[in-house]
Amino acid sequence: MTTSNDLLVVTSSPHVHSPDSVPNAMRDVLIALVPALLAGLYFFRLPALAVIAACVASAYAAEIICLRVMKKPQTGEASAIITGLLLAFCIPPHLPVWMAVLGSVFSIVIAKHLFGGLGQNIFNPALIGRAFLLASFPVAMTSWSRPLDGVTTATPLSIMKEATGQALPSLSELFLGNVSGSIAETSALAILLGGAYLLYRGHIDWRIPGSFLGTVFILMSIAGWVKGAGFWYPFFHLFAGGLLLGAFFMATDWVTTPVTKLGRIIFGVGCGSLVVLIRLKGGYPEGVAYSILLMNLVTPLIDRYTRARVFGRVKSHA
Amino acid sequence: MQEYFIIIISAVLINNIVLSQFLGICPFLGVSKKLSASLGMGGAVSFVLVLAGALTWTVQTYILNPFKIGYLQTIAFILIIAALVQFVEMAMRKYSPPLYKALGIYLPLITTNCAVLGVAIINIKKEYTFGKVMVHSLSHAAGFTLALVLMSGIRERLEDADIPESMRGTPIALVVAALMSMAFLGFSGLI
Amino acid sequence: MLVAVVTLACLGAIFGIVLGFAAKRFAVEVDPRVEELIRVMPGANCGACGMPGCAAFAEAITMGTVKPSACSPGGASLYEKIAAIMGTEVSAYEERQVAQLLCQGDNVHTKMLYRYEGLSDCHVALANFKGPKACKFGCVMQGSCSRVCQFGAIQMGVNGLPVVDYYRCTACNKCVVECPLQLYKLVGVSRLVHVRCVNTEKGKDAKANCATACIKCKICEKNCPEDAVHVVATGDGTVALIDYEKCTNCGICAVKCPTKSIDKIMPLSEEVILEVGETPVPGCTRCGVCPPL
Amino acid sequence: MREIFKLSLFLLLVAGISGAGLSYVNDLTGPLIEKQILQKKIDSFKEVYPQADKVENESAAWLKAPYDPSLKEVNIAYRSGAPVGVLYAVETKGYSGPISTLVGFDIATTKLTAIKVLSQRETPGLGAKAKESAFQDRYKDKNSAVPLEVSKTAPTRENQIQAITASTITSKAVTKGVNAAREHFTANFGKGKLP
Amino acid sequence: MKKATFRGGIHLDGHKELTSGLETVVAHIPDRVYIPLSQHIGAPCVPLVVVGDQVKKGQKIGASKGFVSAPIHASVSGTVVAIELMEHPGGSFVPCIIIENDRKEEWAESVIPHRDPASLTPDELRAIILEAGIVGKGGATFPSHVKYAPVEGKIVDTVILNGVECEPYLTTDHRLMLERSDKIVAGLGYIMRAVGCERGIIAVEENKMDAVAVMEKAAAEAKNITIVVLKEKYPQGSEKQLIYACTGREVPVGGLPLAVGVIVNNVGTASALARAVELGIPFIGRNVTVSGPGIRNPANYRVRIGTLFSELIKQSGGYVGEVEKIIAGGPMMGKTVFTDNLPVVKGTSGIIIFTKEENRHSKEFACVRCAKCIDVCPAYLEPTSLVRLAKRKAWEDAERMDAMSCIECSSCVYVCPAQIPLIQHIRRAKQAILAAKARPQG
Amino acid sequence: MSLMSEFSKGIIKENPLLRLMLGCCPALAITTSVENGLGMGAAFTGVLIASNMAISAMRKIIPENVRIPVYVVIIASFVTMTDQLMHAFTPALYDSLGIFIPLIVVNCIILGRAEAFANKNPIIPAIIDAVGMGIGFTLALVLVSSFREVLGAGTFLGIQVLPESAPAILMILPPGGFITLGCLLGLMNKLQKKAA
Ligand SMILES: Cc1cc2nc3c(=O)[nH]c(=O)nc-3n(C[C@H](O)[C@H](O)[C@H](O)COP(=O)(O)O)c2cc1C
Ligand SMILES: Cc1cc2nc3c(=O)[nH]c(=O)nc-3n(C[C@H](O)[C@H](O)[C@H](O)COP(=O)(O)O)c2cc1C
Ligand SMILES: Cc1cc2nc3c(=O)[nH]c(=O)nc-3n(C[C@H](O)[C@H](O)[C@H](O)COP(=O)(O)O)c2cc1C
Ligand SMILES: Cc1cc2nc3c(=O)[nH]c(=O)nc-3n(C[C@H](O)[C@H](O)[C@H](O)CO)c2cc1C
Ligand code: SF4
Ligand code: SF4
Ligand code: SF4
Ligand code: SF4
Ligand code: FES
Repeated sequence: MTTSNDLLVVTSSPHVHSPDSVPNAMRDVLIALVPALLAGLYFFRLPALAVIAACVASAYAAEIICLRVMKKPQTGEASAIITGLLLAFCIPPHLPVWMAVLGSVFSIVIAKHLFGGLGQNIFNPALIGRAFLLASFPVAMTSWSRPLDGVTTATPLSIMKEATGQALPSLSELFLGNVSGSIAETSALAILLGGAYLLYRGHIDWRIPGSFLGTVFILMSIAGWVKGAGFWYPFFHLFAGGLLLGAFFMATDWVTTPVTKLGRIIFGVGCGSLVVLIRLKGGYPEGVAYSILLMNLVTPLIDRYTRARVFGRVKSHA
Repeated sequence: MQEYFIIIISAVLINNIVLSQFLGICPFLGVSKKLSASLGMGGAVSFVLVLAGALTWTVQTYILNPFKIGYLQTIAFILIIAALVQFVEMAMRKYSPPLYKALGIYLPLITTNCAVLGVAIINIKKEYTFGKVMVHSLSHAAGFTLALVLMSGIRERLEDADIPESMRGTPIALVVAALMSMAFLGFSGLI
Repeated sequence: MLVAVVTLACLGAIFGIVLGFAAKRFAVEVDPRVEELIRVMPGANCGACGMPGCAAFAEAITMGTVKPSACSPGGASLYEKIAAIMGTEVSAYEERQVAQLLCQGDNVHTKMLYRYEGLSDCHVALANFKGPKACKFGCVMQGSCSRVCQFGAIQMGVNGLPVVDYYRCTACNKCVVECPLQLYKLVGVSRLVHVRCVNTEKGKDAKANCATACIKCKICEKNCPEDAVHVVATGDGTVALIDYEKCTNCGICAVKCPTKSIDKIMPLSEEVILEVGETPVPGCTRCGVCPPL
Repeated sequence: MREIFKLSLFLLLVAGISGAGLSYVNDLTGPLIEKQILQKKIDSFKEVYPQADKVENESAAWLKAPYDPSLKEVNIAYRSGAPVGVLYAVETKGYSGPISTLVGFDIATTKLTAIKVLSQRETPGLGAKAKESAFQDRYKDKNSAVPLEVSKTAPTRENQIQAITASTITSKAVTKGVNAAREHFTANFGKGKLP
Repeated sequence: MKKATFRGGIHLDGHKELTSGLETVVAHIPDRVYIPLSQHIGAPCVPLVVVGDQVKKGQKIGASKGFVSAPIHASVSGTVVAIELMEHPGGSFVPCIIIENDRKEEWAESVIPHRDPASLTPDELRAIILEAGIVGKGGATFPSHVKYAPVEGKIVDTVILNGVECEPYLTTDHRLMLERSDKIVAGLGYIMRAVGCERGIIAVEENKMDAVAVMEKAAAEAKNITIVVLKEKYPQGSEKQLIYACTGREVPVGGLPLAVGVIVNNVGTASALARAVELGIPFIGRNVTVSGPGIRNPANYRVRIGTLFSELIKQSGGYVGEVEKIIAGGPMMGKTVFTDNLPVVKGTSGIIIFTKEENRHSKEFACVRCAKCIDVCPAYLEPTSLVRLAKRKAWEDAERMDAMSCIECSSCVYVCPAQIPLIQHIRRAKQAILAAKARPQG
Repeated sequence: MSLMSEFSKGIIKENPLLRLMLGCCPALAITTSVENGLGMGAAFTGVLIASNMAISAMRKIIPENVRIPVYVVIIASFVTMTDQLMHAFTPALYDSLGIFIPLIVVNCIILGRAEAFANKNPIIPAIIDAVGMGIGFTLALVLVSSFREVLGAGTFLGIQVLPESAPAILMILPPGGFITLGCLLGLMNKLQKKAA
């Protein structure tokens, strides 16, 4: 035998594996986030760069330290970077850097590693970070600035909600991202590009963004009709705020969303309904983060009650 | 009608009895390990909460208030609740053994549960009418059950999670509760 | 003042009557000893006693359907406590037992057929040509026993074999049941000499596969001053076996055994023999919540 | 049965004794408590309408259906027997619960004298700032004829109230209550309409 | 036309081009054959010969009284030199009859062609199939006569021949369909006769259109036999999935294809069966693919049962690279063996050699709940949930979640980005569930 | 057991909140400021001492079957008295503790001490036990509330200790309560394991 005096290997089948792996998938998500990153940097310049760098660096550092302290092997995948990046994407560009760092560390330590690390957390870490920051520093977290020149102004959604009389941005401005808001939520175009890449790579299931956005669209169409607002109204809600970012990158996080197909549709519809509820009736102009967190909460129950019928468990035989 | 609606939304979602009023934490932490137990506890608490709401309101309105002995509220209520729980347990065992089997073991835990007394006191504080007392008690019961059921779903999933040794059990449950109540902040400002 | 007194008195009376009825009409006979017993149980709810948990065990004791010694984690000190509660004499002293591993074929002494890269589970490993070792009787070294021991008494050693920590072992029998090769035996802690091989093949075959296998040479048998060790027929062949009743721990057989498949261990410190592994499950506060709920 | 009777009797006894004890303590503290509540009320009235020497709750007379449900009380402030001011207790829904506010008007000038937030459950550090005089003072001396508005930036018009930073909801709630009181005031006590 | 298939499953890189274009070659007949006494599911055989006996080719040398069992036959003529324990590609040690080849190639007297195969009754057909030791060649090695035995109250209306061959690297069935289409069609006819049904289907995946053409030609005469072309997807060859793809019927949990009136056989089984019925020749040889990156000249061989793997490897030019794995069967379902010193048995469809290169994997992570395993599971299970239960030894819960329905296709492991060996945990659970069942109640 | 250990066990080893997980509701609800924590602790300790004393004094005459209702009545009486006294003399504190004063009635610790200790021991040890438990509970409340007040409001007992913009308001909101208690318990577990 030519096997260099080594013993042969005996394992269980299969002996081939798809090239898919956790590090590869995380890398793909990072790639998908690049357009949004570029758009964010273009519109919000240096302050955005500082916040992004701070979030990503502190998230990654927190991850490494957590693993070390808990005496677990370093995993060498990029999920913490995704968390940091996504957190940075959904906070205001002018947030003081120390707050961003705090949020990032909270995400990784409390929302992820206290639960056992990658794959075991219940809540979306990035969104927990955002919710933490919003509840902790509401003043700083609700001070927005205009793209490019950084003048303080309201976001399209708060203009809408509070009817302050300011002019609403046009749909095309919303689509391209030339409006105030979180670092990378403003450009619908960039996010759609990234989302399309993730769908193409098979990392996310169309069911979640589909049912999420579909629900918002339908409910907002009805609301717009009731208000007599015209056909732009649902589109305004689709492109304004963090809806697209949330639907493509956060409601699709594997770890914190249902695993069954029906469950994913329920999840998306739930998120969509909650967003509409909060945007129209709630205390906040925007509700994407909370809606996803609330649905994260229900995910274990959704999974439990939406199990697929096993092949061969046909009704007559059940 | 709208008033009732507001009471319901407020009690279930916004001022959830466990997540934002901090009542009934003990059973929330103690009986949320299994979904089935949560449902049982939720059922038992709902039952007692509504009955106690009705009784305490009656006693307050027709005895304590007319005789101007409002200061006996605490002691009167706790006696009513304790007797009620005992009575319910007894009646249940006699007339519906299956129900007793399902809820019975949770009943004794309820006497020393702040939720029941707390809601009874809030009912009076808010000067609700009888109808509102019923709706209010029922909504809080629903809020309690909701929180408990969500929690147990999560805890069942956490059962095999690789949680740091010293955080297992109650500590992580508290952290989950923290994040839950953070998510519930999203409901604030509703109505 | 009067109103207050009367109201409260009425409430008190009503409560009393309700309670009285409850106590009378629906009285359930609860043996107070059960609760006391539960309090002294180790609280591991390990099931070693064959009951669904400590509470069930306590109840069974009051009904006399089990012997206190069935609870191995509790050990001697528990028997005393039980005896005190039940008002009986501590019956004959029962020695604490520990699990002994019956294989020494680690990855240095035993020939390997292949590199096993499948799941670390002894049952699964056995499905592939009965495990990676050439010896088909010995430990497959995937550590199922170590994972099943609630008390952390089994760790996987450097040479691949599990190592039992006699101080922690509570003789709960879990490993005995778990090991697919039946390589554990519960033996009194005072027993120091053990045959650590269950290979029943002919001496030549056994030796070809493992340097520390029992080769049926009967040297132990010939040298034992107490007639306590014999090569006996088991399964398809024979293997040496110690009669612990007769063995005096002299260890001559261990010295003489050419393959050192008989092993004499150091005695455990005196208090450990008597004082039983009292630590229940790590982190268990004996709150009593887990078994019924 | 005898047993039950005995037990009940014991409980009755204990409960009776404790009832006695309680009512004793109540007799002791009751007046103190009442005095305190009264004092608090008087203090609030003083803050909102300092010139009064007597304040009467005349809600029954003034709150005739239909009226804005935010209005809870109408108190008339007297000075040397003549009505000089109106003090409204209003309650509106804030960010995390009801906010009750006392709003004072001067009959002579028809101006808002002052407001005082009596109770609220808003977020400490945010909405809870409504209790601080920095915010309450923004309402001082406003004209009762024009509806008040909340603005997020420094006010540019006379009828604008600058919101507490990041607490628009609270600010709006307070203002809503003030406006309810203001409407009632202009309708009933406006120029020339003396009680 | 939209081609039929089943729900779930995965797309694999087939690597079939290595051998699919190569004519099947006859393997060297070895000097010694090693014939295991157990080559089928069911009771093992007891030897009918002793050391020193002379045997002829096709002579029955082992048999069992068990109903689910199949006899074994000498694949060469010669002398029985030993009967001893040997490694078996199934992952166990089995007694083997070792025959020294005298190279006379003498047929046994029992091998006589049947004069008029068309007139045989179902009972006679089953008797012939039993005698010839025909077992399924699709992998399960289930004795075929048992499959055809009538069952009270069950009517078979369709026989499906499985020409799917969805495992990567393997091309024996593909080549067989190209080279022996007439035998396959004839075999299908006998099976339909044996079970008394009117509809025959030969299922082929769309990646073997050349075979489809050949088969269609061969079956042109037979009106009640159709060739069904299926989408290419693993594990379409699994019978429950195949039945679903071809007929839309779902075999109930725990049930046999018979429950929905279908019988499935491998195409190779049909050809072997035809040979047995027409010529009286028992199951003494089969086609084997030798392939993989670790072999110099991949090829398809016609092999005598009992030939050692090492002989075929030698004929293929030996190993290349640092060989780490020898797989008996395909890389998705096949078992690794630890030596090449073991015989080809009735169930050996391929020998795949992998080197260090193919045995590299990324690190194992905790489950990231990507649900890819759930999406691909052709049995609609939740592999990740089953694993959670198995890790906790919650066997009853696992059973309630239908762990027993897992067909062990490994699709879930293939796609799992966290590299969790799901199937091994599930197998452990199945083992434990079966063990619990076997234990007497109480 | 000596009186000293009777006293000290409640502070660390059997700390009602941090080791026995009793009385979580008030510990979460009123710990937004150290002042509240102290106030609640004091009220609680007062009730505990009084009820332990009363029950210990009456332990010989309370019939076995109605002992729990009797305890409840006794405890409820003391709670009501405390409630009224606080209303009369510390109105601000009374307002901020809200319904959690009457809820002391259902605090399992008090009933637990009555059952486990007071009805078996003479008055002096019963008082000592109550003082120890009360101080233990108060300390725990102060610990939790210190974290929350400093991090959430930037003050300690009302004195500004962090810059104006720094405090994370979350900490004095409900989630902050849960998270502080959760992490504190985790820490206690860790320390205990180290010690063992
Ligand atoms: C934890 C938390 C507490 C809040 N508390 C209040 C509050 O007490 N009063 C209020 O008006 N808004 C409160 N808010 C709401 C936000 O500050 C909200 O964005 C704001 O009211 C509307 O934004 P703006 O004031 O900048 O227009 C709170 C938000 C959070 C996250
Ligand atoms: C995952 C899986 C894949 C299979 N793939 C094939 C295959 O590609 N070809 C085949 O003939 N049988 C395959 N089988 C076996 C079939 O299920 C079935 O047992 C066989 O076709 C029956 O025919 P036989 O009895 O003639 O072997 C597969 C089984 C499983 C579980
Ligand atoms: C009499 C007889 C002799 C055979 N000799 C050989 C042989 O020498 N070499 C070989 O590879 N296969 C041999 N076979 C096996 C068949 O050729 C082989 O099984 C068939 O071509 C492949 O199709 P099957 O799977 O239907 O059997 C022989 C079969 C029979 C019946
Ligand atoms: C498709 C996809 C989406 C993800 N979305 C998020 C996210 O929204 N927030 C986040 O913190 N991590 C996200 N991650 C990274 C990772 O899954 C997450 O941190 C886990 O929750 C950590 O256990 C995502 C990963 C993938 C593959
Ligand atoms: S002793 Fe048994 S269970 Fe333990 S590792 Fe060895 S074979 Fe496995
Ligand atoms: S499993 Fe039980 S018997 Fe085995 S070593 Fe552990 S404690 Fe001892
Ligand atoms: S669970 Fe079983 S049937 Fe499903 S994909 Fe995995 S191996 Fe295949
Ligand atoms: S494929 Fe792997 S990582 Fe994904 S859900 Fe299944 S087990 Fe988990
Ligand atoms: S302290 Fe509230 S339920 Fe126990």
